Amino acid sequence: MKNESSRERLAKRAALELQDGYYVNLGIGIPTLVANYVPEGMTVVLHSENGLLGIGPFPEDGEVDADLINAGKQTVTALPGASYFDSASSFGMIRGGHINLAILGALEVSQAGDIANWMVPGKMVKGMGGAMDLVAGAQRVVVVMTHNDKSGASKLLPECTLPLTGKRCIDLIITEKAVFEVDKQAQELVLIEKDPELSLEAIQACTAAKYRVALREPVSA
Amino acid sequence: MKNESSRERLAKRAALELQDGYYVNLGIGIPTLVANYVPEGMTVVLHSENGLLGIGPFPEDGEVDADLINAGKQTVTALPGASYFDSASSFGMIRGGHINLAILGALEVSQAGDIANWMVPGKMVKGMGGAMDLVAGAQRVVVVMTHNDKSGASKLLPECTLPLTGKRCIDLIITEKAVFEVDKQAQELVLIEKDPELSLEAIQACTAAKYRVALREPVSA
Amino acid sequence: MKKVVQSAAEALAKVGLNDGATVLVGGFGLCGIPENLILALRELGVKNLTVVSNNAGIDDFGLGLLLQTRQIRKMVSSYVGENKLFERQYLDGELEVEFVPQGTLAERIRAGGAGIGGFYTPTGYGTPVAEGKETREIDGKMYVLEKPITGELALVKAHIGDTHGNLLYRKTARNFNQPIATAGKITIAEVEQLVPVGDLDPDQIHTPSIFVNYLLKGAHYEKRIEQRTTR
Amino acid sequence: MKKVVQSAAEALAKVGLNDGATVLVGGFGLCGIPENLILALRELGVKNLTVVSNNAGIDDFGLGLLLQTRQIRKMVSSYVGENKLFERQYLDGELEVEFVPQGTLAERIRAGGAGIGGFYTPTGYGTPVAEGKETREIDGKMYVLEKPITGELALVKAHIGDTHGNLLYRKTARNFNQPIATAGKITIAEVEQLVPVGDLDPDQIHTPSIFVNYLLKGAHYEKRIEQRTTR
Repeated sequence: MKNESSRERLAKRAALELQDGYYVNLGIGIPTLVANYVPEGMTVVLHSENGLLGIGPFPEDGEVDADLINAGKQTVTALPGASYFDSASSFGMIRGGHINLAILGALEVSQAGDIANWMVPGKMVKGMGGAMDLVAGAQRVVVVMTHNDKSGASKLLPECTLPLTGKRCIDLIITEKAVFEVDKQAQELVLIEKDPELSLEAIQACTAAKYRVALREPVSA
Repeated sequence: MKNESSRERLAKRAALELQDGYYVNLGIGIPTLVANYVPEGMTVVLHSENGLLGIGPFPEDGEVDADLINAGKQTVTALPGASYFDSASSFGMIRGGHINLAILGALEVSQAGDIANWMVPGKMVKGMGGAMDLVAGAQRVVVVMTHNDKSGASKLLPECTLPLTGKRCIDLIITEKAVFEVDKQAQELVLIEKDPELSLEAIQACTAAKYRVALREPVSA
Repeated sequence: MKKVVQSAAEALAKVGLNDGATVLVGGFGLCGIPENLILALRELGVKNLTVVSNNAGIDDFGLGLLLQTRQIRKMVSSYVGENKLFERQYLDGELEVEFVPQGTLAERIRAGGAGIGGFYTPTGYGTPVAEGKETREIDGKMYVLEKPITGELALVKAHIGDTHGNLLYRKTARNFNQPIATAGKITIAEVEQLVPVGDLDPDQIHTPSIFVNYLLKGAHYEKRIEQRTTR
Repeated sequence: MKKVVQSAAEALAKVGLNDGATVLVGGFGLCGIPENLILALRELGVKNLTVVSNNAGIDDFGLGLLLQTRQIRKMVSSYVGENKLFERQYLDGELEVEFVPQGTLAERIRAGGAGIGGFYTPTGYGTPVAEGKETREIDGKMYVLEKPITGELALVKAHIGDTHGNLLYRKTARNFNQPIATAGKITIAEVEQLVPVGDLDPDQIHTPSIFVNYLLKGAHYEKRIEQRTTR
């Protein structure tokens, strides 16, 4: 276990949020890796917002099809039971609350459940793509991100400082150090799991958002 | 010609409003008969708001299919080039202005182009069906109706007295006595054709709406 | 992921529908109606339903069967056609009716399924339909604000379904079934043919499986014709 | 009814597009873009275009080709990706950009094609996207009012078309093409295969012919892949 990369551990932990029969949208980056950890015997249907339900593995070399890509524009395959549809229908699924779970990355998350992940300070804005629709529409939104930015600053904040992607929409935050639920009523986070090698004080020292502690048995990831 | 029924003459006159390549919605009753008078060599695609483009003739006895009906719930057939779609898409076509021409009946039409055709006085209301969408959405709306009601009263009025189906939406009115264009700016009708056997005075006597006379060569119907 | 059930009754039992619920029912006239699910709803006996459906069936078939048993308190429809039972209950004040223009009805249901909070349509402006509703001018044209429709339960009928819940409709039996399948908190589909997952072409699916919670092969299809018309 | 033309250039010549026009272009990244029509637009040389398209192509393919020739004044997109030319023109102030959330973009285009005057979406509430727009609470949830998008011209790419203009898309190349086909004052479709009317199953048509004014078989398809990824 200790040899696993941090990315893989995060993906494994996020995969524990999956349930049989779920329709799930996975963002670019670590969230994409979650697909590798769907438990045996569980059926999870992956949604790609460019118009596909039932994403399969990447194609073999000879299988590559320019007409079959995911939302990250990578060539993919489709599983039995898949369907293709247009972009308006695809986002109808998202906005209409039909996607059970969306897992995506973030630059900042606030203790009220706000998220910022589309405008990187000092960089040219590329656009929000489908992120704003996903955070506003999915039944449950899980953020997977590093706990701190490159300078060591907390990405869990009392208020986001970057322009928002969505307001009061995040349900769970998974970092390499801890897992927090968002208590939207109280507008605070709830620390429910932590890396056993880190003390509560160590978590506190690197977390700017307000949170209460209600540790559960750490879910094995 | 003189042996034709009034219904047939009305349908023939309405058919002169068709153009090659038109997508057309025909209402129940006389408007349905217009389909019989599409000129040779002209392609007109008939739209049925329950989800069909390309209505064909009524089926032969052995061809009847419960899954293939028109908006009047009659069994029909579909022509080569037809397509089926759902009700939301069907009314997207209508409301989005993609139907070139709608031909329908009316109880009353006002000189400003208002139409009333869904609530019959003294009768149980059955509902408006798709009529309100058609008059609001089609590029051009043509009314085909008798000039007067059973009591002899004019159905062309300064203002409709019945609850409206649509406001300022009618472009042309065809009756057995005359044809009127609607000048929506001036909010008056323009008499452009009349039954050659009727004098202008006779038309005036049975027409309550305000109109000016600008007779064109009567289009042969 | 087990969506396939053995009967319409089993599907309804899983839902646990309460009296007073709003149920969306697909079909246009008698074309494409979920015959078996309507019968099961009758068997179940739930009362005071609000039923959203373009039409109300006929006296002895389709939704007319639920009028017979007085299970419907309110209909939301565009046209109720020739249904004597309907007329009597309506005139007696037993049955409430909300008439919605057909395109507005379809769009409200689509909006409900697609998470749209409301939309502006030109349909019905200046008519009784717009009374009490917000109207506004947009780019020189008048519009009426209409709200989305959703329901505790959506019942649809498709021609073919696969075991994941992907649906294909046939000809004009598609009609309201496709938008209604998206607008139920729970959606049950009945099909004439049930095929294994993977049998359907992914390019040709009308209702993706995400919208379908339960599906069943209908025990029997009468597919009655309202206006048999021949050449 | 003659919709079939021999080339993309002939189709554009029939439209008579002016400088400053708004053009809607289908595709997602390089997937399903109307390659031949984009090339013909470049040949035509019209300037100051507003282009509505989810993405902006890459430096040397897709809409990037129209950036090279500085024919685009404004892009309406959800994500512009890695396009250096785009970045330079944007930073130089030559190119205006309106970022629209992908789902809102798709819905605005659909609304444009379906005659909806505006709609309330939860997407973007409380974010920069909602700035200057009407917001309102509907049933306890906050929404933003968004307006429809239409254009003088819509350019789409389908897999198969029949001579009446019915279209079938293939796999994820459908994407924005389907809504965009409905939202042009004039819509031109290019297809990989052109078949006689009657060859397509009416149950399986993605874009009914009513939306298509002209169509052509594309002279050549490169179908470039942006992120070739294999197992």
